Amino acid sequence: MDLPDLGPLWLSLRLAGIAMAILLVLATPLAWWLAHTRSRLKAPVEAATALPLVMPPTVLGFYLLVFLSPDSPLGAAWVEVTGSALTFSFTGLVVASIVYSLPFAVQPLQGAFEAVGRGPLEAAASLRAGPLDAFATVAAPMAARGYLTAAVLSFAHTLGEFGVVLMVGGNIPGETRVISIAIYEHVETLAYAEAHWLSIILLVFSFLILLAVYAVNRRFPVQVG
Amino acid sequence: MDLPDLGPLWLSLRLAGIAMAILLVLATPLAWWLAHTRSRLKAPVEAATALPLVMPPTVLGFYLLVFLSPDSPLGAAWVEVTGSALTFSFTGLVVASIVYSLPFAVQPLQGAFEAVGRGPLEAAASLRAGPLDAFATVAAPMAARGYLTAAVLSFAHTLGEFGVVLMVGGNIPGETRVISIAIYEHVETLAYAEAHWLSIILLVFSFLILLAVYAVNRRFPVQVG
Amino acid sequence: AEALVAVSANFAEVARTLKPQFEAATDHELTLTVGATGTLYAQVRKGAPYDVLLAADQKRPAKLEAAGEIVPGSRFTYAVGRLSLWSPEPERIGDAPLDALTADDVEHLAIANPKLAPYGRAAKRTLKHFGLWKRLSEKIVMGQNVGQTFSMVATGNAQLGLVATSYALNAEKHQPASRWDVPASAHAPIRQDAVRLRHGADNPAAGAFLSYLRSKDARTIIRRFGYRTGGNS
Amino acid sequence: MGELTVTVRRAFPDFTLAVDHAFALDGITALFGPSGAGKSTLLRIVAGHERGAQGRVIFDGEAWQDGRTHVPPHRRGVGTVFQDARLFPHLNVRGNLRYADKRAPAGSGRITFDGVVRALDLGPLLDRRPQALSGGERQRVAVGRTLLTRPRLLLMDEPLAALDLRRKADILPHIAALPRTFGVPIVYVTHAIEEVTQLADRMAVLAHGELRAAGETAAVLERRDLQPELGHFEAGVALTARVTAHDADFHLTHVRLGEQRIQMPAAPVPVGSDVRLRVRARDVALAREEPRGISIRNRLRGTVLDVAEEADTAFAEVLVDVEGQHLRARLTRAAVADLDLAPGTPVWALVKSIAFDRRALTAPRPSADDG
Amino acid sequence: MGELTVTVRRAFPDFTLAVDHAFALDGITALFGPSGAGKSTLLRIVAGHERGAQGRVIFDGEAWQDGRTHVPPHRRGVGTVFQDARLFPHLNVRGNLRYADKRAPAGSGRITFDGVVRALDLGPLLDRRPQALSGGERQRVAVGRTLLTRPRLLLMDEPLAALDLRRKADILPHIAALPRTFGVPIVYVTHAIEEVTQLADRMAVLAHGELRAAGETAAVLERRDLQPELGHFEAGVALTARVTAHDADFHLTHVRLGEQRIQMPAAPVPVGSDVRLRVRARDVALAREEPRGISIRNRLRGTVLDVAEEADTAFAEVLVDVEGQHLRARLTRAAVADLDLAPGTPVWALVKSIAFDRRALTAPRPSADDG
Ligand SMILES: Nc1ncnc2c1ncn2[C@@H]1O[C@H](COP(=O)(O)OP(=O)(O)OP(=O)(O)O)[C@@H](O)[C@H]1O
Ligand SMILES: Nc1ncnc2c1ncn2[C@@H]1O[C@H](COP(=O)(O)OP(=O)(O)OP(=O)(O)O)[C@@H](O)[C@H]1O
Ligand code: MOO
Ligand SMILES: [Mg+2]
Ligand SMILES: [Mg+2]
Repeated sequence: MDLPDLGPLWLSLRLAGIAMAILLVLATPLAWWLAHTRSRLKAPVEAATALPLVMPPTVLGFYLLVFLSPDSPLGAAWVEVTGSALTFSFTGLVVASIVYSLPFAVQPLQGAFEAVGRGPLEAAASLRAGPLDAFATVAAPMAARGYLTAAVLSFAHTLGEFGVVLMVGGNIPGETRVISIAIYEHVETLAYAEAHWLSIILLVFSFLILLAVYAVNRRFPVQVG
Repeated sequence: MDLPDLGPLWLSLRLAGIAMAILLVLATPLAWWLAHTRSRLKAPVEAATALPLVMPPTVLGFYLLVFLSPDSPLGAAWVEVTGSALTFSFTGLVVASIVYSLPFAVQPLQGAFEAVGRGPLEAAASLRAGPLDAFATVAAPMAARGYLTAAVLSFAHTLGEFGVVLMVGGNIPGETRVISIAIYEHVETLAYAEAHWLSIILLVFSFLILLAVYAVNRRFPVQVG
Repeated sequence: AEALVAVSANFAEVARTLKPQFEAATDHELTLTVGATGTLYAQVRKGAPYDVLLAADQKRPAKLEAAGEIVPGSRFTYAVGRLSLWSPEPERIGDAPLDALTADDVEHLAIANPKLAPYGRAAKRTLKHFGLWKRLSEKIVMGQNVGQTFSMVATGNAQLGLVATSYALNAEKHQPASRWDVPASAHAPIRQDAVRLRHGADNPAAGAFLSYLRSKDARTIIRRFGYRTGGNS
Repeated sequence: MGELTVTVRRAFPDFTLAVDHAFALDGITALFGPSGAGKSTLLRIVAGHERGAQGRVIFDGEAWQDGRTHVPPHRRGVGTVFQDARLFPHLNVRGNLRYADKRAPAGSGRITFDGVVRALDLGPLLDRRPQALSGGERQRVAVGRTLLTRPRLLLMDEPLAALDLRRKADILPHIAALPRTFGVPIVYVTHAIEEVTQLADRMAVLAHGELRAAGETAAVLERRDLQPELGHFEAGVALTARVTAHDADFHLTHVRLGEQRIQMPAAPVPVGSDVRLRVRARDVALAREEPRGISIRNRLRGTVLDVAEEADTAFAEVLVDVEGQHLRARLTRAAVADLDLAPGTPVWALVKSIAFDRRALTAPRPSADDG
Repeated sequence: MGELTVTVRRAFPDFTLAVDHAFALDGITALFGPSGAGKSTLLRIVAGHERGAQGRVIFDGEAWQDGRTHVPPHRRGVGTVFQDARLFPHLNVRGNLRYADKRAPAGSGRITFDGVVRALDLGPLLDRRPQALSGGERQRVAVGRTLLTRPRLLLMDEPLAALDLRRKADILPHIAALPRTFGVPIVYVTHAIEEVTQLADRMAVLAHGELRAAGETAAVLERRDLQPELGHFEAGVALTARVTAHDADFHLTHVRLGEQRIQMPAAPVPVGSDVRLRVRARDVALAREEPRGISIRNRLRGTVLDVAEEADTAFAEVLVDVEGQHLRARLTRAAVADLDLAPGTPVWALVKSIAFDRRALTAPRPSADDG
């Protein structure tokens, strides 16, 4: 048999990489706030943060389709600003991926920030580090394990998920046809050989990426406590 | 319209609850080992643990179907022992859910165990607590935040996932037709009103559960470090 | 007795309508389980306890037959699907449907995935038939099955869709829309086959339901949902 | 020099700290008090870490906290050595030191990375992770790290508790030198009275969340009403004397207290300048006649001012006027009876020269009292 | 009593601990040494926490570690008070104490929860979380927690470093009483020589990962070759004397050293029994003739054995034979010259009675030496 088309794999990796990067950036202030706030809103926000998870992906996709469509206020505003629609575009996939992987980024980070505690931040402040400085140079490195977990979970989940992606993306080759959809197609059309091939490639590839990440992490461990 | 049938909701909650409980139990020794080992196998095992995530759920479900079916060695052995097949049964769903939610349980626990470190365990040993005792009375409570994250992520993910469940379970009312499948089916068959209703019920319900969990967690906080 | 009937998603609504009729007419009961035909097929191959399969195509029932998974001779076409060009905008599809297809303000045209869904294959054929496949391929977005495809249009993300007529009719009960039924000549007929699976070989309810499907009453209902039925395609 | 005005309250469920005082931040101020007195809490308020504290903190006229304002800790220029060292676990020792060094204001003088490393003997530790340090090593790194921030005010919370005497002796002079060399005032928390006497120009005594006393170290140490807080062992006085000569042979410095002479271990103080000497009550013996042929070389003529017997103990404290200054002697009550000591009795106070600690040497300053 | 045989090596990149010694675990053994000497590491090996250590650890004939065997820490019955208190943050103080109490072997005698709470004054802290404790309070709780495990061997890693003198004085007697009351030997890490002299029956001196000396405290403290390790300040000797009488009026106890008499603050020791008295070299003065009319009441006749002048300092140490026992006096070299002291010179040694610390009182035991 022919080697399968690897375009969808690259697309998936790009999607997962971009979504992960944005997620880590977005989740950081939210997780930070959750870790340190004493507000009454904490528990509700924590609960809400986990909600994207409980929706079946396709259904979440459906609702995203509704909320991101050019007919909706949000979608219309996006069209207004950028000239193109969010749905059926790579950008739309990124947005959708961020929504459904958010809990995977927020929760481990929150746990890690809580484990770091206030002591090291007070120490940093006493060494003239402002809050942002202290965050970047003390809290974040000490929460490295949390970042690793958040990155791995959100990357892998974005790579694997396809319910949402399918719905919001519309399976356009080169734009929104990611590898999970391609494998799914093969399975559904009984092209098991191709499905196996793509699955193996995906698995091996993912394994190697993860292995590299963990191996690097092991060589530069951050032990806290 | 009629109130939707809530059977799938209860089934989902049961599934998510059972899967979560088993996952926490299974993930604990694995996460523990990963947190404390110096073996060369650590990075590969860590990477492998994340792999169920990168497979598209339906595809993962397909492979699980293959491996759990009575034709397979594993499935055959199961039939041998229990008299009934793993596939298309609630038990099968539990097994499948455990496989695909494993990373959500292992990773936060590992992070939490690493944050606890060796100090408190040495202290416990010096107070005559054996390893299991020390684990249960010191490491686990100090890793409470990790358990919370693991529980929430694996519970919510089991609640929401349907690709795997659909494949392995087959959407049989009362047995494997969980709420995510029910909603999915409503969306697919254009029964949007029912889909909305079920979604809202699921969301509200999940939100309340999570809120309760987080609120309790807030009242009995465990601060580490 | 009770039969477990696996129904491809496009036919779910019809099956739900048929179920009470059948149960009233016999003393059997049905349990419906809905899924994509490919999923249902894979499950049957792995021992799913289904008695009857109502597929969305002929290919998979035939494969099951070849694999010896069905009661020999039980395969027959229970419905022939039809395709419609559909838009939730009442004015969009007027008297010149091909002009509507090529209108500049159509950014996306939704079809089912031709590889997966018979309705998708039919949609592709139709576009080719009218010589629009190349021209429109940039605008095409694909759902994995008819349901998803329809959602894309219904939510306004795609302006037009080539969807199962059954879905269009169903939706029009709730919202205004415009529709053009694609002539049968534009694509090969979408024959949907039913089979009695080996699991249902000894289940009288399975046999009874398959017989009922061929009944005049059933065929009337099936046609009401926008399908043609056996022979009169 | 600087002044730190603190008018604060911090209430915990079982403990309230309430301090209202203007500390003259001049040299080293020891914050002394028993465990749980509120010393760490007071430091945290000054540094800006204790958000729940009410009141005002004014440093050199600059409002760090009052009603509306709360200058964030990193803008106060306060360096804190925490009671638990709080090294950054993700950086090695060098990284921890550089962390402070990089953020210090430019051109802040003679505290250099290399200088600090040398002074605290951190060289062999530079590449280690904090987790691989012993308790005392950790504390030394913490001190070095804080010095490298070149703070305007240095808060040290028992920085030497984990160190052995020798290390302490090595480090104390460096700390003692900071205020003078770099103009950095220090507030130094300790429960070791030796450290107070060796280091502090001023001291404040905290107990049960309240300030019991504050002022020049000598003045505070002389107060008998503080003995419950200060303990008997180190009670004593400080005398001011003038350097008259150095004896290179015997490594002695001669000083003059009024008309009387004292010898002490050599100290690098110019002839003619005034020094402060600390004499612990337990190192003073009294005699009715001048002893001869005895190794105790410092014999000061004086008059008993007061005799205080301590009930239910073997001891008594005798206050002696020597050339207008006061000396305290801690004796057995049996000795008091024996020698028939009473106010007005002329006595010789015998002080082993070794009792003069060279670190008690501090140039006396104008007595702008802050008590 | 017990014996702890340790033949271990633990190599870190920049540091190697190598100890080969049989410690006679009798009463309290102080493990003394400068910061970074390896004290904590040695304790960790004994407790079983240092997996990387090679060698053998035998306690009372029981192999805790050797080649194949490694008895896990929780089975050794070793209670450790860690240098950092390591309280469990998820339990309040009561929970921390109960944790130990529950796991202690049944019927292990008179250490009770309430007794420990009372002795360490933990009552007011019971409902607090460790995070809400001061540094010293934390350490007190850690001591109490470890006591409640009723260990067979108690390892204490600078347990009192964070405590003030008074607290120390409150707690020390309780610690001192443990070995006798409950038969628990203690290894007590400290860098404070006062704690050694007040507590320890035996001591071991560790420096640079090696054992420099070990044996009875008095014998080790007397060794001049250890002065670099021990410091001058606390150098001294221990004398054995017999109690002859108590003086209730003056709160004194009279003891006899050979034919000579000494007075010291009252101590609850029966007349006729032998006691050990610690005399610091810095508290001893010498005279050529017996002084009269002086408050120093303890005047011991003796003969100079040796005079050691310390180069480049003001000081000299003089060793004096008193009734066959040795006393050391730290004087200025000027005084040595003045009094013309040399081996053979008859002298009076003057010791302020206050210098006898009541905690130095320990019943002398058969001199089964472990040095
Ligand atoms: N967060 C808190 N919640 C409740 N009580 C607290 C808290 N922090 C400190 N305390 C209490 O306040 C008192 C003073 O604590 P602080 O740490 O200031 O004492 P300290 O003088 O530094 O003692 P130490 O010498 O033992 O370090 C203590 O009794 C302590 O238990
Ligand atoms: N995990 C480790 N890796 C490398 N070096 C270590 C490690 N643990 C301890 N050391 C080094 O071993 C030496 C002895 O450490 P240890 O903690 O036993 O000293 P200590 O005598 O207890 O000192 P302190 O009085 O300061 O607590 C120190 O120089 C320390 O830096
Ligand atoms: O098999 Mo379907 O009808 O395309 O979901
Ligand atoms: Mg403190
Ligand atoms: Mg140590």
